[in-house]
Amino acid sequence: MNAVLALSAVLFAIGTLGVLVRRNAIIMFLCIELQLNAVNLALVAFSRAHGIDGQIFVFFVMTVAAAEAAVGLAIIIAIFRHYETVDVGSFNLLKW
Amino acid sequence: MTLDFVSTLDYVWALLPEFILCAWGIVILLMGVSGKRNPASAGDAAAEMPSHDLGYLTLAGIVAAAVANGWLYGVTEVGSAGLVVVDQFRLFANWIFLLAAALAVLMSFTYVYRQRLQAGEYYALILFATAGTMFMAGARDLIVVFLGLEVMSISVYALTAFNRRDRRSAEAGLKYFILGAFSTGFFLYGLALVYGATGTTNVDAIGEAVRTGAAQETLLLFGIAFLAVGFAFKVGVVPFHMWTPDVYEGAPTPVTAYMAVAVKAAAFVAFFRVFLVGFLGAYAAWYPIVWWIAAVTMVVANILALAQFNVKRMLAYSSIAHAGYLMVALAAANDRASAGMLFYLLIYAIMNMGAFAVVVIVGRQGEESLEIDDYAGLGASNPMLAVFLTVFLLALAGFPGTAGFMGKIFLLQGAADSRLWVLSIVLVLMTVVSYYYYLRLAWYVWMRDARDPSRNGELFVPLPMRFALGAGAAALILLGVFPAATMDFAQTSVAAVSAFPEALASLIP
Amino acid sequence: MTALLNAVAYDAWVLHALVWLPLVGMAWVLASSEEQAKHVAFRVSTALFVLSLGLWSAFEPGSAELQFASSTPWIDAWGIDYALGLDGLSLVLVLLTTFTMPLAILGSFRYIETKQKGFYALMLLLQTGVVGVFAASDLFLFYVFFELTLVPMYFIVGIWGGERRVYAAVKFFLYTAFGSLLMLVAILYLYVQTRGDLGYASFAFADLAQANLSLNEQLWLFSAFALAFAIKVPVFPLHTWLPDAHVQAPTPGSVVLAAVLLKMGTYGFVRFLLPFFPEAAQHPTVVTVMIVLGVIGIVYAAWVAAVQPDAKKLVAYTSVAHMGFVVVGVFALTVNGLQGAIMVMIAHGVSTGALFLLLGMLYERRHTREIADFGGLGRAAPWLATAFVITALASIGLPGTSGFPGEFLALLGLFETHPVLGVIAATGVIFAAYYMLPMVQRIFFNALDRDENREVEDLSGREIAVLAPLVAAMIVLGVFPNAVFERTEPTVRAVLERVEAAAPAPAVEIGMDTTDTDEEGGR
Amino acid sequence: MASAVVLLAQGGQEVVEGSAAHASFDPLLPGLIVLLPLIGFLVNGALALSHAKKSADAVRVGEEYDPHTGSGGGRDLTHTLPSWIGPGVMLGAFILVLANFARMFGADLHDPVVLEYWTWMATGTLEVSVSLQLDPLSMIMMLVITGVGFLIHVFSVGYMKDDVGYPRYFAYLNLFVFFMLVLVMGANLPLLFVGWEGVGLCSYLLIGFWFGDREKSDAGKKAFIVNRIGDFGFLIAMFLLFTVFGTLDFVAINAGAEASLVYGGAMVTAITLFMLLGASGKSAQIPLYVWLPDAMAGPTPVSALIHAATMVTAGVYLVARTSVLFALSPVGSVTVAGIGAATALFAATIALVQTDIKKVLAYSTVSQLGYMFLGVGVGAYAAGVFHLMTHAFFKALLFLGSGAVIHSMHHAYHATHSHEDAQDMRNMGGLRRYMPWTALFMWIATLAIAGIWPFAGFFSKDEIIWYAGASAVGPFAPLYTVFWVVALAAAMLTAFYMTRMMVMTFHGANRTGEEERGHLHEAPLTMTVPLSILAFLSIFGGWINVPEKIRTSFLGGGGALPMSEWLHDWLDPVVHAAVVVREEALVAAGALAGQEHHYGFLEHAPVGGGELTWALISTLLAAAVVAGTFILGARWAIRPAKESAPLAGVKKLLYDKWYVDEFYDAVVVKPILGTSRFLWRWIDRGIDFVVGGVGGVTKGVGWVGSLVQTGSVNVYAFVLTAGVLVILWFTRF
Repeated sequence: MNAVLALSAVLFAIGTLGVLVRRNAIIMFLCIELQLNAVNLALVAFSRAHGIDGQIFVFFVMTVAAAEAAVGLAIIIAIFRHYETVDVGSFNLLKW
Repeated sequence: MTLDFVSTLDYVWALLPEFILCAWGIVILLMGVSGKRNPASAGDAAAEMPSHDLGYLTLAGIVAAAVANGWLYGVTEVGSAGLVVVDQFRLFANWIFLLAAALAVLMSFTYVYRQRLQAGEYYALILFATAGTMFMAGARDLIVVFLGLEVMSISVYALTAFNRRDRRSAEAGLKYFILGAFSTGFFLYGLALVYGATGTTNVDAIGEAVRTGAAQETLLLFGIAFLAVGFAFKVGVVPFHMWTPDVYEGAPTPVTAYMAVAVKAAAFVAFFRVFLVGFLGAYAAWYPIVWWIAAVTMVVANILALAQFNVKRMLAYSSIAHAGYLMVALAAANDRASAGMLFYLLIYAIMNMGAFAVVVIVGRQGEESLEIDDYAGLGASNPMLAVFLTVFLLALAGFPGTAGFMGKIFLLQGAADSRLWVLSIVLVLMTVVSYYYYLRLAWYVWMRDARDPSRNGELFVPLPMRFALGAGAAALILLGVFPAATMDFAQTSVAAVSAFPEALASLIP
Repeated sequence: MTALLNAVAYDAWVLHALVWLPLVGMAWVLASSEEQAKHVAFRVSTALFVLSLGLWSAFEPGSAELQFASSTPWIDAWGIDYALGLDGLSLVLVLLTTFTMPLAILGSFRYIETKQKGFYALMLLLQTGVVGVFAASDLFLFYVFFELTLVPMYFIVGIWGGERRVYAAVKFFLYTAFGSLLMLVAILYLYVQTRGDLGYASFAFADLAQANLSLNEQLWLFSAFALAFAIKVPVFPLHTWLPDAHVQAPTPGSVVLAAVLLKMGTYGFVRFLLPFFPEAAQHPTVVTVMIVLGVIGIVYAAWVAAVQPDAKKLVAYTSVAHMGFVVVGVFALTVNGLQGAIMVMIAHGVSTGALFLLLGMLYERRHTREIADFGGLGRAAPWLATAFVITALASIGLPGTSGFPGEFLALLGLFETHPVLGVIAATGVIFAAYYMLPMVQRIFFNALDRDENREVEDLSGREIAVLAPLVAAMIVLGVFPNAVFERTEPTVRAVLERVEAAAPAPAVEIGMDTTDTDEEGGR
Repeated sequence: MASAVVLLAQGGQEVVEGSAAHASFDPLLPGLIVLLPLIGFLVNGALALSHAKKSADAVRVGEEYDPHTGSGGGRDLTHTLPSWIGPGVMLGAFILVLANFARMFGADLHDPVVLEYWTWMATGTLEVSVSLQLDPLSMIMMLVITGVGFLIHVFSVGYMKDDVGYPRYFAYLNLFVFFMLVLVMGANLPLLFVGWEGVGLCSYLLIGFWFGDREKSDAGKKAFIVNRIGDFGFLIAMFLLFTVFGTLDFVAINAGAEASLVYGGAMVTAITLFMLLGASGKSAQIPLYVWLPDAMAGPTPVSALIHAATMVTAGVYLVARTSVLFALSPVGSVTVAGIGAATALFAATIALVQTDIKKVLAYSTVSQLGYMFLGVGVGAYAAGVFHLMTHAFFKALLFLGSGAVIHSMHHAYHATHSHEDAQDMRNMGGLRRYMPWTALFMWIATLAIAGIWPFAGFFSKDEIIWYAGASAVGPFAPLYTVFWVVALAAAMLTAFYMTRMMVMTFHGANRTGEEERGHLHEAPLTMTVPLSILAFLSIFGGWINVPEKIRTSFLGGGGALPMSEWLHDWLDPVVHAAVVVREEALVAAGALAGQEHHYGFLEHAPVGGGELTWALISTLLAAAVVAGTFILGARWAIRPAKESAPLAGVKKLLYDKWYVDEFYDAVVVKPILGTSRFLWRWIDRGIDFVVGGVGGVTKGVGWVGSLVQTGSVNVYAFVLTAGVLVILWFTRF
């Protein structure tokens, strides 16, 4: 189980790092998905010790992630219409 | 009526207000897309006389939910097995959310029309978001917290980016979305770790496990830390506040107001329940985190607010600062502080909403005239509006005679009970700093002449807005002078959560 | 008189009326027309003054008990009461307030030309706050009123003030708020401590005075309270907001500020610092520091005042000097010192209030405050000059006027305990002449060599009506000050008994860096 | 207030339970004595205000208001009423004083009568009441104040009637008398202080009476501020007394002094020295004398009343009043005497060369006050008061006479529109031809002040000088010898400068100018009648207190003249205790044989010779100086002021008053002003800068801090993650 947890942690860290360094909105979003999946992995791992609950949660997380993706992509499309780019570095109308 | 959550039907009763809101939201959504009542597509013929039907309908839904919420006072639950709780703490919080939603709707009437927003979707999203906040407040299970959080967040992401014609709205939406989702990751990871440490996601059970030491310590501590990050992001405290100014500035103003109040309130209520019921046994571990977050937030937010000349952005920093004050209550972790948190959120809802309402009016139901310079001469051209704004600002600043003072005193009382003197001093010192930027707005309003005299005309204040402003200001003064009943109500509401201990003196390091 | 008072059952309701009727008046002002506003405000405040006069006769002089007292639970859960009551000290200050207010309002009829409704409404709001401060016998209530006074004053200075009004208003506001908010924390500390000691929650003065505090706690709390009040007073070196606020404020604002608002600070000294923290208050270091600051205030402010080119600023600095007398009188911790301090408060209220009114009248005529712009006005406006000279003399403490008994007793009290500092403080009487007389000379004496000054009109009937009561008060207080002393004596004695009852401070070094009252942040 | 007035008029409550003999002195309306001038002030003040309003209206249209025509033709009421009210109330008061004085004869005067009117300040430990004290000392003072005061009021009617501020003038003058009476009748120190500062105020107002003139209002201001320095000393002395006695009543202090204070102790020395500071301010002694010469800026009758006869003697009164304290402090006493002697000589040297007639008189006053101080300093309290009284007569006479001269000169210059100085003696000369009566009266006063037998000044001055010499026993004997020599020398100088003044003014050729000469004239009756009365007093006033030795000698006319030691005996109840203390101390120190009787040490001068011898010597010397000066003076070549060459050398040094004013300016005034400016510009603004700096820095930090908010999502995410790491790091421990 520790190994799985470690993998989950590593995945989560990679996702985090991705959000930090990538500037493409979609890729950042995918990195976040990676984080969520790391969580899913951890949940599944824990459910081996604590029963079925953890696996049920995974479904919740996946569902919510899907909903989030729907809204998120819509927003990305909306902003693409304005800026014609999805590079988050160029969205700095709002600052200071 | 008694609920034991053995029957699934019990959940319907327990979640009646939420269900009403969701259902109502769907109805409004459908009515909106039917197009007949969409002012955006109504063409210029109706331009002078906007149809507010959807808005009033939304208000009706909120009232219906409020009735249900009131009805829930007659309901008691048995045991702690249910995924949701029925206690006064939750119900009090619901009042705040419903109030915030109602005020947001009231200030949206003309805004939605002028900005040609899709009224049906807009109002429906507000109702959905409100339902989300209420889920959070009523959650006894971390999963329900998560679900509520996401229902709320996703609705608000959409609301933030709602004005498709406005670049800033879209940019704010994207920033909010990416960072929000990012923080959700942390929240979830924390959830998973806590689950791993305790084997349950029921907050009461977690509390039991933590208290008895049955939880796996390292996992638990990391879990707590990650959960704290998730909540901290939603309430917008330093250093998880970076999105706040940008998003508040970019979002449509009524949405900003709603966000600043309802989202923050929901996150705080859940934050309190999870940490004070679930993790109280580990108080020593998370207390320093909360302490430092509170202190740093108050200092940073107030000082950065000094540099703001965009009123929306200034209010954004102000809302961060207020989150900092509320964090003091969390650090105090006693019943008085918790009651103070509820009371303060209520007050904060009114005063912040009021201030944003004025921003909407001065912004001519749009996103113009947001600079502090634009407020110069307001006292001369629109004295009543200026008086209201002054009342809201004084309340935000926490001035005696207004409810803001009583709220702050309540928080300080809570802090005093836990002998958090340094935090109290930081709080009052930063209050002095905050006086400066609140008063700066007041002095532009009253003591400066309009920069551009031609713009100095009477501003249009729609009737619902007048009602909201008047009622808000009156409530602030009334609660400032006669706060006792409401305070007692908050205190009783907290007392229902038996886990909120009388005093934590022994736990304080 | 007594019969009349009995007939109307003159008791606690009067205090409630004095506190809240200004708000009713405020509503009336707002409801009236722009032209009528000032008359309404004047009528209201005059009526309140007449009402308050009964307090003087109905007050029983020999008693230290609170009179006209009443108490209703306000925020029951925290033991906060809406409690009002007067002892000798608050009595005289309430009367000073109700006396000054109508005159300040009447004196502003010509000065305030714009937004009159707002102005007079704020003046009445201010009156509520100030009377509340002096009448409250619950610390929380006191604090609310104490802070409440800031808001109207902020707007009065900020909207109707001079060129740098915003700067002055904000400076005034932040300075005072800074101190009072720190005091708020101290109040809560005291409250929590008292609740622990007594077993019930209360903010009543009498209960809080019973808190069982260690010397260290007392010193901390004392510092916090003292800071708040010292800023308000103001005590050197916290005084720099005052000249700006005074100079920029419109005449009535300056009048109220000088006559009444500053007294809230010194009132706090007597009301809280001594009885609540008796050990700290008689700690040698504390006493020395406070007195030295007071003495510096007396001499320093007098010197700085002497070189001010702006008459209003000059008078503002003299306020600092006068308040220095109050501070040394209070911390002399003798009957004479305290009695003198109280008398200085009143005398300063009357004389400095009158000075600001007079300067306002000059400003209305000449639209300048530069001393150098005047000269020889004694010939053009002899009545004005007469009133000014009398007021100036009262201000510098000429015996026979209101200024003398207070200064004399404050210095005497100080001398009883701190002879050397007393001698230095007494030089203040020299420097008072050194700042005041040259100003009088340069404004009213010397040659009438400017045409503008030749045109200056003498006092109008309204202005005489404003000044006559003040001048009368200066003389009456100077000749019959005992009417005040006999009313304040029980209070003074009670305060000093409280101080003496506390064990003398042990002769250990004070460690101001202890952390036992303080929680550690972080780990 | 009204009730207080009634109370005042009726007489208060007697607090000191007198012996049976007291019944014989039942004071007659003492309150009314004080009240009358106050009423006069109020009425005249009201008239002045109403008058000033009209005058101000005239100023506004650019005219001078003419009081003689007034508004409706004929004399204005505001201008005629004061002529009656001003002197009228004084006369009333004087009559009442006389009545009381008459009642006091034959009464047992050992204890003063104290009448309490109301409690002034009762704080709980300090009790001060408004009480009047009637005893021999205050009675003498009251007689001088109301009597001389009345004469000067009458004189003023003539002198001031053409002045625009006439009613105001009388208001001030009445007010002054009121305060002066409070000063001498007050039964405790604070009440005395009321009068003390009150007369200072009136002095200030009257010096600056013509306030339109910068120099004159400057002089008034200077007088007030310098006096305040003295008042500071007075205050401290009061504080010290309170700490010792717990009360400030004279009766209690005098009664308790010997028991509460150690002879020669630090406390009593401090008290007396601070009190001396107060006294030297009011009585224009070194180092605070500088205001008095400038005070001549006021109308001349004011100089006569305030700055010669009454107010400036308050310091002497104070020392006499608290004589026990001074007696208990040898250091205090010798300081008083030393300051007196030094002032007497110093001022006399300046007076030698002054050309302004009033300046000569001013310095002469300072010098004579020095004599009085010397007197009370050497223990001759009665003699000090005696000189105070005679000085009041002849100096008032001199001032009023000079006033008459100036009045005449002024008219002459006014009529010819000349701008010459009407007070400069170089512009006078030979005036006796135009104003013979004035010349005569002033000669009488000059002889009196010069100390020529049998004029009043001789007796009083001689007694002081004799006392100074005879006191040269005990610890400070050599010093007293020096004082004696100094006093003798100053007496010779006095004789010289007074004669010089007379010569320059009334004798020789007239230098006023051809045209002006015709306008010179004798003063009107309202002025000359008071002069004559004062002249009478200047001659015979000294006879009430002639030392036994002289009285019984041939100089006393073989007892043919009605001379007596009356004043000495009269004041004995007041100063007795002090004299006893002094003598006992001298006995204890072995400086005086125990068996010697009261005042027994007054036998020998330090260099030998008895009282009579030295009296003879001094009067002969003085006479010689007067005569010599008069003869030599006839040959002086004096030129009118505008033709005079500037002085040089010692004369210039004296003429410029030893540059003391300049010295004070450089050492005291300028540094204080400079420091004040420094404090304002640097300290005050420095504090402001620091406070403002904190605010500014905070704002700056806010501005810099908000730059972190770059708008980049990556940065935000980075900060967020950094926060997470910090929290995790926290959690690790």
